[in-house]
Amino acid sequence: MSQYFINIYDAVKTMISGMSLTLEHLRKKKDLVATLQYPNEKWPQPERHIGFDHKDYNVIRSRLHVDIDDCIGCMQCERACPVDCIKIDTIKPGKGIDFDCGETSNDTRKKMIVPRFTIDMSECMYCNLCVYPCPEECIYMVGGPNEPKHDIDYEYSKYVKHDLVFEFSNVTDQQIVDIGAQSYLDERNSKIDKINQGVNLKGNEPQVSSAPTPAAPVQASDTLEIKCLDIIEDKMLKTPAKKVFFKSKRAGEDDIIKIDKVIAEISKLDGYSPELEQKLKDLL
Amino acid sequence: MTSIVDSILSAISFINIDINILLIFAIVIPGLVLFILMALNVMISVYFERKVAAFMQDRLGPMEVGIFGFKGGKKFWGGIGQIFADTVKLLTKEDIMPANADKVLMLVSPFIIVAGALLTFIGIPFSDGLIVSDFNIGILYIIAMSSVGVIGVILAGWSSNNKWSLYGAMRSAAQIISYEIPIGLNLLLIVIVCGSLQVSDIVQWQADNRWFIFHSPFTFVAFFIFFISVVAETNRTPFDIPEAESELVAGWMTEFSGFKWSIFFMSEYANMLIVSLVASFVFLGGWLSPFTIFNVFPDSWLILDGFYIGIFWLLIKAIFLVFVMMWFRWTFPRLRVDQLMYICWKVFIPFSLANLFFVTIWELIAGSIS
Amino acid sequence: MFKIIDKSIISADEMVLNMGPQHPSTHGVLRLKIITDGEIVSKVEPIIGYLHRCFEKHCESLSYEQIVPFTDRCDYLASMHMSHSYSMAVEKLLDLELPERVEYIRVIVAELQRIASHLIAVGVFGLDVGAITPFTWTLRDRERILDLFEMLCGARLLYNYVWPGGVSHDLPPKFIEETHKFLDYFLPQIDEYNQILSTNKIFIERSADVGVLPLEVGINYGVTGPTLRGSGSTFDLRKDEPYSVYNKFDFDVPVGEGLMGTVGDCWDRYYVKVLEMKESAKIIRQALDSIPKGDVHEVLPKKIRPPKGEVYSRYESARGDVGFYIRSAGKNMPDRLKMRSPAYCNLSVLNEISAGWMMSDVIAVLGSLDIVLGEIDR
Amino acid sequence: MSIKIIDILDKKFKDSINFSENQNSLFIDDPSKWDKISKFLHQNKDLKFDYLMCLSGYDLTDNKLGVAYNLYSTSLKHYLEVRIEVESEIEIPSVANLWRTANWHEREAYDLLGIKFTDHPELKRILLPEDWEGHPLKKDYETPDFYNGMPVPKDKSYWE
Repeated sequence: MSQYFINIYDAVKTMISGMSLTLEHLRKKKDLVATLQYPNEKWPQPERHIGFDHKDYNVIRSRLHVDIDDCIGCMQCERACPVDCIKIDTIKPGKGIDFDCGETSNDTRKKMIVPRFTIDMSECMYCNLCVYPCPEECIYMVGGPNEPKHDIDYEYSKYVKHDLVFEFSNVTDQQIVDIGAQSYLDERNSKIDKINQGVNLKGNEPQVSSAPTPAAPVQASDTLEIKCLDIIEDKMLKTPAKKVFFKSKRAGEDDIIKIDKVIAEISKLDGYSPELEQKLKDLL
Repeated sequence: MTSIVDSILSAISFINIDINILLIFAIVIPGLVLFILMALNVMISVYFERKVAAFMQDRLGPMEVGIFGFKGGKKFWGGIGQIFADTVKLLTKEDIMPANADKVLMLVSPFIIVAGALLTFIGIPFSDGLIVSDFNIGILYIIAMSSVGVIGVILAGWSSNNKWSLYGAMRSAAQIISYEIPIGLNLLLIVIVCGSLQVSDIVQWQADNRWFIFHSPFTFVAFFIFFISVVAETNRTPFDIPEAESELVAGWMTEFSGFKWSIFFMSEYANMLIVSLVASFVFLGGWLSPFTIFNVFPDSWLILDGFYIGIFWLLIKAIFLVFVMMWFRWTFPRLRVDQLMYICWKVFIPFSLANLFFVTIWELIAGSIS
Repeated sequence: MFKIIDKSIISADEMVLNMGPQHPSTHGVLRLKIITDGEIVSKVEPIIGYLHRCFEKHCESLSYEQIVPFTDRCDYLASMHMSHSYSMAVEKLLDLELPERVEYIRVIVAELQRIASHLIAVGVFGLDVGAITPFTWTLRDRERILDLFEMLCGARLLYNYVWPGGVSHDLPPKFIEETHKFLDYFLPQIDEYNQILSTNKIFIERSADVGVLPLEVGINYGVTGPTLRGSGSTFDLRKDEPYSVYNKFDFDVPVGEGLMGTVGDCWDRYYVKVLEMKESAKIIRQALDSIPKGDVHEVLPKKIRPPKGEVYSRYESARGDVGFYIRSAGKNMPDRLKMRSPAYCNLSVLNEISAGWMMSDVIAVLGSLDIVLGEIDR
Repeated sequence: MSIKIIDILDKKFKDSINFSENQNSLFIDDPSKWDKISKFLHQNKDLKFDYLMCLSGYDLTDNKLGVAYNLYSTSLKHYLEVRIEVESEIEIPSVANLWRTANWHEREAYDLLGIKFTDHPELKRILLPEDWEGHPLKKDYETPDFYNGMPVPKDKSYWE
């Protein structure tokens, strides 16, 4: 029987002590609130007294960045990556071709060019393992101690997953041609074509038996396919044209603007003729 | 004693039509007002609860949604626009009905619960005379109506065709029916002392003598038993086993969504307000100001009492009790179902019965002394 | 006289209740097939594998360095312990002697991680029995440890910090004083947890005497860590077979004493974790005060290519005895890597100790076992 | 492993066991004897291996599978590693009744490597789905192209 009353007494006592604690937290809310209101207060701001400056950090794992001018294409980082999110292509100058690949900031002569250096940040697991083997220290996580090299990049959220693939290479098509690797360029373009076709695949749509809609010129039309550029016979013109076209298609621009851009691009090159321009305009 | 129905009836009696049609008007108008009151109550209470919880947990709570570009910063009203955002969200959400559910019962059950809450409001005063209908059996009516909701809960749990829901409904039924008893016993104690079931009589008794909570040691204990029992009856933590989110997902509300779910929410918070109002006018002096606690001051001092300021006093008391309920919720763990029954049957009911016995003796002695 | 003629009329059927994989308190994607008779549970069958990520298969095609980030992802609440235990296995295979400073740093981060992991365990157990406020408080304090780790290696949850042969970075300049500051702040908080949760009568009623795990049953099932120590065993690898530099520190091994009920109940398993946080703080303070100077990359192997052989190494993680069984074929990738995960064994005892209790108790027992599904399913 | 354990075991099971060169593990030649040896290891008062730390299966290629048992005594604090290496068709006696840890570990070894244990209470898959084909940790395992009609993503060409 006494246990019965002790239990009731215990319950009342501990309940009151617990409630007094929560009330204290309610009362002292100004000092105790620990929330960091993220989009308004970002990490290095002094409001949040976590006690240390971001210069004190060893490293901040925010986003991988490559100083591509320093990259010698040794592929060490690609090999170190456990999830294969780094993709590097390199081209060595062919025999007998005199091509200057440039120098890094450490005065190392580059032996090859890097036409592709993509990092898929949607797959990256921020393990930092690619950073250590780099002989030129050109791949690193941005921010923190690397702040002088590159600002911290908190949120690089994108609407499409593919936009998280960051391309660092700055090698132009002309350079690839100069180095004597036309075949690489062709292969790449055919791949882009393939992807582009894949993007436009709609699956097995049910057959609609109604009459085809009249091809009225619509203001915001997006009907042209990259295949239509096949009317350009000259390869030297076709490649840059397709590139511009593809870029413009990504941006979701009108057909008219697409064709205008293509014309503007190829009119600078040799082999351009007014007939070709007329042909392109006829596409619309 | 007047009530709202009487006043409205006398106010519109100049229209020369049948008294029965006028009566319909006189009943519908307070009904609408009460419904709006319930809706307002849930909007404000949810915000209040979220903020109280946040500050107790060292968080800030809703902060982003302001009104008209006004944001209070890290203040209590920091995200006051959340009230409207929540309402719009709840009312426009998709209403999902499980394929194998009993569709009719599932549709009906939220409205039975909300009807129970609305019906209880008829007997609840907001100030002296501000009551829809002042029955002579007011307290009995409140006890009866507050358990209508359990029918809706069982229907909701059964019709969802979900094991978790059924568990929740069965637990809820057992819990509400059990806790009716200590609630009834403690209200009976008050009725014995003041000799009336009518709400206005109970408050008038307190105005003449003293608040019931300080009337005798036994009524003091009775208040706490009553309050904890009503917390249990409204399914709030630490007695929230019917909807225990870590065990039963959401209990009997698991399969409900959108508007139906917001109706549940509305009735839950309405019940909280109802029980707080009942506790205030039965034990805490209703619409009387704090000067009347022991009734020692002469009548000329009681300038803080009156019809309009009475609303304020009653609501202050009720809101404080609602806050205490929230305070419970954000402090305590949840009880197990057998412990819940233990507390009811082995602690509260013996104590209430003992209370009932001693208070009658107390009254006999006090009556013979005076 | 009344007499029940046919008993089958009133006897209730048993019901199969499917808890999870999507359920608020199964700590991840665990599925429990519960056979109940009303509220009383007669059998619990855990069904695992919903988070299986082929860790062991992956390891057979990754080099030894590349495995470290994957071990982090096994027990994501105690990543430092996982990479530390894996590194110890590889070092045993390579026969490496580590610099003193590396061992001290490893001990410091491991004990900080133990506090962080136990904070989650304590808070989540409160959440499982219905107390929400202690959970947010423990998360608030864990956040400070994560801040320290972020300062150390840049990552907040999955660190890739402890490597075979060393650690990735030396301590940053202000780390030692910040850690001291954190401990000064943290120790009074434990009293607050005790005040709001451990000594609360409702909490005691919910957890004391519930799900009692007898010591022999625990050992037979391979239960380790705080879960076994709650049953009264002093089995702790840090004391029994001190690896790293644990033999240099003075600390106690808290065991369950049945303060509120029987030895080995949920409350004991919970309270051992609370006490262990204090002991970890003690170890950290000693290590911070006596940390020697040195180079942390001194013996870091350039390329890990261990000789042929096999090794089994053990480690006391926040959840128990982590074992790594590695067979090397002399290549730069392991031939076979098996992780003995503590929570895997701890979970297998669930049916034994929760059968016969109520539905709510199954949740409490599951919470007190402190499982991490990432580690169970691997 | 101490000399003492070797002595005790050598005396009792001379014919059916041998030790590896550096004497850190015990090989059992005849798996059918494992039943008896395990009981002896568990119950002998000088050995008292009451705690099975780990049970790992491994593939030796050439149609041979192995199981390594890492035993520990919590009271006497000594270790023993026992290994059984058999042709993949031969079944190994289960120890799930002695050390109940072995229940799930043996299921895992069966699941991932296809090692069969006799007298196991319920030998079925534990980590993989019930209808998965093959045992992934075998060296000759090839990932199937489809599982229940869904393509198994082997490389990125499926989505890139």
